[in-house]
Amino acid sequence: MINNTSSGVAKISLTPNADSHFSRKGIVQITLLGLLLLLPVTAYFLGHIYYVNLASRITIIAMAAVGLNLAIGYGGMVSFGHAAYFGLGGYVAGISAYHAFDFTPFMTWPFSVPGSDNLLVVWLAAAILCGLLALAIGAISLRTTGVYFIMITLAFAQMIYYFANSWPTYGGEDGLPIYLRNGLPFVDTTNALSYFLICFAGLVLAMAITSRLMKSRFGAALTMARLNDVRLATAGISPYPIRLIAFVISAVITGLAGALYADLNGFVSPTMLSWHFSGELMVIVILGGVGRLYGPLAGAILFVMMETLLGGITQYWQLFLGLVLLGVVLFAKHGVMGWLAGRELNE
Amino acid sequence: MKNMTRLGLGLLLSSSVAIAHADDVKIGMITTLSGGGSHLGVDVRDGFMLAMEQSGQDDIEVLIQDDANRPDLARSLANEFMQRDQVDILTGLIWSNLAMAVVPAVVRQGTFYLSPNAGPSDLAGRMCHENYFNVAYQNDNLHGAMGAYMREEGYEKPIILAPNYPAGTDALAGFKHLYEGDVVDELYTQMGQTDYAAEIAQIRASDADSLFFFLPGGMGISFMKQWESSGVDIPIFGAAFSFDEILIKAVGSAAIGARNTSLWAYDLDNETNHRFVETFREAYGRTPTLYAAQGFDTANLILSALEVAHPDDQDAFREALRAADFDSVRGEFRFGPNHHPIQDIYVREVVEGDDGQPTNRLLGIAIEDIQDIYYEQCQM
Amino acid sequence: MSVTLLIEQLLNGVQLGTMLFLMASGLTLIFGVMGLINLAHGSFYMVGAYATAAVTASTGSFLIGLGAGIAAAALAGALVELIVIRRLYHRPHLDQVLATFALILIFSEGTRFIFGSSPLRLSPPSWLTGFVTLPGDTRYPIYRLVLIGVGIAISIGLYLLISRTRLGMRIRAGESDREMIGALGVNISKLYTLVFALGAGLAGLAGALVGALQSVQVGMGEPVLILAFVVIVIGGIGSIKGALFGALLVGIVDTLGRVYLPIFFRAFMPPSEATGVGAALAAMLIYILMAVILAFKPKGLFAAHD
Amino acid sequence: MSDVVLSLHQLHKRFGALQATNDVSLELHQGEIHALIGPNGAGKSTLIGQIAGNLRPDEGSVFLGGSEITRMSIAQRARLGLGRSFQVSSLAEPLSVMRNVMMGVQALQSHSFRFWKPVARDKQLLEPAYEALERMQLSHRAWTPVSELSHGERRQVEVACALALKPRALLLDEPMAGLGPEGSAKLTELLEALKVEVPILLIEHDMEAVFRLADRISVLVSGSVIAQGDSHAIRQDPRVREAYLGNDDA
Repeated sequence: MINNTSSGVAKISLTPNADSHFSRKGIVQITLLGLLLLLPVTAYFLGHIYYVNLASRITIIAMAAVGLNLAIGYGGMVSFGHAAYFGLGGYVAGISAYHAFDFTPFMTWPFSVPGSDNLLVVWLAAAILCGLLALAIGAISLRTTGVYFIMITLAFAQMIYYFANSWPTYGGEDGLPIYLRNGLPFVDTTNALSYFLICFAGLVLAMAITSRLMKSRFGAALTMARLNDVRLATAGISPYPIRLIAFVISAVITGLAGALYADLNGFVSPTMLSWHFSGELMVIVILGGVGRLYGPLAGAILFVMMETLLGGITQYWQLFLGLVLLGVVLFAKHGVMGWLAGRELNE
Repeated sequence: MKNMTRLGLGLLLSSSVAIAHADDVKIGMITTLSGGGSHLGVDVRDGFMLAMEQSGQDDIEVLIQDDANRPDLARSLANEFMQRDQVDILTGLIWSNLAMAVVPAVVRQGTFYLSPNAGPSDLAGRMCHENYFNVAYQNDNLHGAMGAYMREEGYEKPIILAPNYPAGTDALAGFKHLYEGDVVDELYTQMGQTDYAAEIAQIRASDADSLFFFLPGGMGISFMKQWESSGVDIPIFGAAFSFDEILIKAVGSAAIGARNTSLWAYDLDNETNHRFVETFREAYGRTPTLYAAQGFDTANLILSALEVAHPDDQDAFREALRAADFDSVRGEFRFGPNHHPIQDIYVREVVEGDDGQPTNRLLGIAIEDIQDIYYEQCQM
Repeated sequence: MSVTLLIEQLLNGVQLGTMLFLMASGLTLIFGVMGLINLAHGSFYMVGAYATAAVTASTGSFLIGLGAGIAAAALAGALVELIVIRRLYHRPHLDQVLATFALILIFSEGTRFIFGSSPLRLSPPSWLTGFVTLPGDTRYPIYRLVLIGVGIAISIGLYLLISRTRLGMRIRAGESDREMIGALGVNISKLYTLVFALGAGLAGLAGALVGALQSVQVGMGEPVLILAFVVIVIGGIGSIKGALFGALLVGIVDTLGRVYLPIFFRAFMPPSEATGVGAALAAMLIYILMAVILAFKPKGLFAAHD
Repeated sequence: MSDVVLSLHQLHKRFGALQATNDVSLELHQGEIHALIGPNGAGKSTLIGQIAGNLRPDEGSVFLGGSEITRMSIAQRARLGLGRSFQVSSLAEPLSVMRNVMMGVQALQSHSFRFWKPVARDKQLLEPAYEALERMQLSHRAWTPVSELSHGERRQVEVACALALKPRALLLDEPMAGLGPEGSAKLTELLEALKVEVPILLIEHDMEAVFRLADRISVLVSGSVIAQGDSHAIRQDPRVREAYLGNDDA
């Protein structure tokens, strides 16, 4: 690794051994992603639209969990309120489509903002709004640590949940239907396969960004903030802004997933904001393996499949979900990816 | 039908209940079988399956799935039914918000949807559709009927109460529309609220002579129990949603004396209804609720139309549904131009039954031939 | 608004507060002594209510039912501690949240499996129905007064238990130094089981008492659980005094907010809009309160330790 | 007196009734090792807290290289050039030595909000970190996880982390604690070589090391500095003998 020749550091190999792509972990990861892409495409050409939409659902939930994993797994910030961003992203898509459908402006003062049914506009708006919300919530919440952080993020999410629930303009408790899926130029988003591919691209992008981010200086600082924030401060870097930025990025990813989810279902409701959903996202992250790049994907596949298959077999499927979950937490500490691909390396 | 009895006991739900071998007609039922308010879905399902069983048809397959009262899940189940199982007809949704999430997409894709419970105003008005039929009621019907009844009975200063969500505000608006007078006050509670001490105190502090409330499910139970020992002494009125046979048994004596509007009562005097109540009690060991009656009627409407045409022949099948040529447990039944019922609404009073448990007793008709006010906005 | 209405609403707030305290004290004890976040605490509330309803229905006596409810909840607590919870003490909070989230699913669906989906019937005994007339001609339900009384009695009892008894001494020792208490030769696993059962029993008591007032149904514990978390976070996790103060604060703020916010907005808005805005804001009020308190005191008002 | 790098002026800190720091003034000069000693409970930790930034003094001020840092955060002080090691090792265990040391370099270049370029190939980070490790004779362990290091090596990494900041002053909190005679001797040697470049404020229990290394010694008892001087003067000082050496078998 280090071939020290005299005093010249320039010639030294300064990097540790890289992971081989053909390790067990690499094979598992490529298989997961490959199956997620190939199965729906095959299903589509065999005429099984349902399975394409199911794959879109898995992909979107996985993307939301990728966002949460950045906060929990990489940043050590156990957020129990990520449903807030998922729901906000969903509501941006829903409200925008509602106004576009009705030809009414979203607001008239201080300047007029029309609704839009263009996905690019919707995504941009969702990203900005989720980022701002996370900035505000994070700025207050990150002053606390441990259990307090868990609870205050939960409280903020509940606040938004109750707001959406009792604010009548956009359907309140009943939710808001999107009658026509928002569109993109040159792409037929109402086609199940096109929409799946959009979601898939979103997921891959979110994972690529997370991976790249965690290898950068920012990622190094975030890792140190999670492992030992006193060390980080002693090294001259304040943990607070590092965490806050990571929290915001995490929320934006989850929020974009929420926008995709709303358009997939053609519907948004406060359920997307509920603490149950925050809990389920955490479940997915843990099921897959905390702080692993492919963990959220593995967790989402497992979770949605359990929901779909068990839900078809028994009315009490949540009982079995609970038992499986308990088993994973108690006995399989490293999640599905830990079991499939071995323990994560340190670097 | 061993399969069905087991279902009725609620022990196990299998995803597919094959009534028979053939798959000539497939019906998908998405209903709420777990989570809050699941007894509504259970009764719709049981009433529906009872009618299916009695028909003796062996070329109809009914697939049942639980939506757990979650709109997103309901939506994906609907997709599953339409895309994977290729069902001809969908039915079963209990809640308006789930209906709003699912129905517009379903009917637009050419599948028939028959509502056995919810009737949101948009689906009766601007978003009505030729493939959508409501076999239950439009949401305003029961509240409006109670408004009319209370005006008739001479109550001059009602105070009205509902949860702060669209169906709640609609309910109060529906009430006021047919009450046609001023109300003392309108109180809004939170959705899922369990403690009503604050609202009861406000009612006490007002000089109202009567209370009308719309609190479906568990909310109604909590409210009535707390009302009983509050010492407030004015009569209470509501819609059947807070007074079904299962709920009032959970409320107990607190419900006695309350009057409620319903489109059906188990002691309604007609031949079909006698047979329905009797066979339902036999099959499931309990008195049916209005949801079971609606499920039963929905199934019989489908069966009557299937005798005329197969759903693949969309126009003929739609005409057959529109004719509503079946024996309804509520007596007369016909559709308005927007495929919503025009029907009589009855008033019931909660009394102590022979077994000491509270039960509903039919008082009379609150309003005849009620029709929703949204049909004018409907363009099919 | 009249003074009698205000007095009655204050009583309602206190009553809500005392019931929240029963939930919150158990939660905060469990956190203080074992360092565990227990999301499944609401399930014990539900277990207490269901057992009370079932036993009351079969024996006809509310008091026997109540005793059975507390016992069932405490037993459920002890069992859960022995089977699951004790594996979680040294785990990160994340694992605790997840495992207890799983327990909620198991308890809720298990209860539905046994008792069905319909709400169960449970009413206060006949000798506790009716109302009393308070000075100022306020009528107030006897049962709610009894709830306030029980709440006060339990608070005093807990205070005595923790400050005067051997068990209390060990609990205090456990709160300040977990290693130390083991070194002192106290049978720590027994203590933990006992504290957990105590907390569960208190939650069961709250569930049974409130269940008679509201409805006994699956999922009834979850809204209360979230409120109880708000309470202990405001009060400072691990502090019984904080739980008491937080519970009363949340109870009163929530009750008064629901009544007076819509009235307040009517002063400058049309009535239908005002009720909507008022109700929306009232629903968010305690969460806003919590956020504000934590923004200034990140460890709550009576922080014991993290 | 030449080149004061770090100075404390009349620091006071109370915790309730306890006067933990009582009118403490100290100076650390270029090129020296200044040792701070005192019996347990003398208030050393409280004093270090006020220098490093964990605590704020009630009164008094702290200066680093002429600028006042009394109310600055830990990170701000570090960026101004205050390197620090901890009494109990505080490295990120699962990470490699390199990743620990690189953190300081990163802070120095004030580019933590770089989101794209992988650090594993960032020469601007790797080279200075490697240099700091070489100074502590640890470059051969660069990619070893900290959890696999010996106790003594961890101490060296701690100092290397501080050095990566290119500090103006080093604050070392009991670096010898828990080291065997061999490790202790090695670290003593390394520190002696280091002081020429970076002055060191050394808090230490190991008296042998203190008397060998320190150019000046301050003795803290009950929150006050009771004596200051070179090792010879301190050895002779009767107050120190009574308050400290007399009651302590060190």
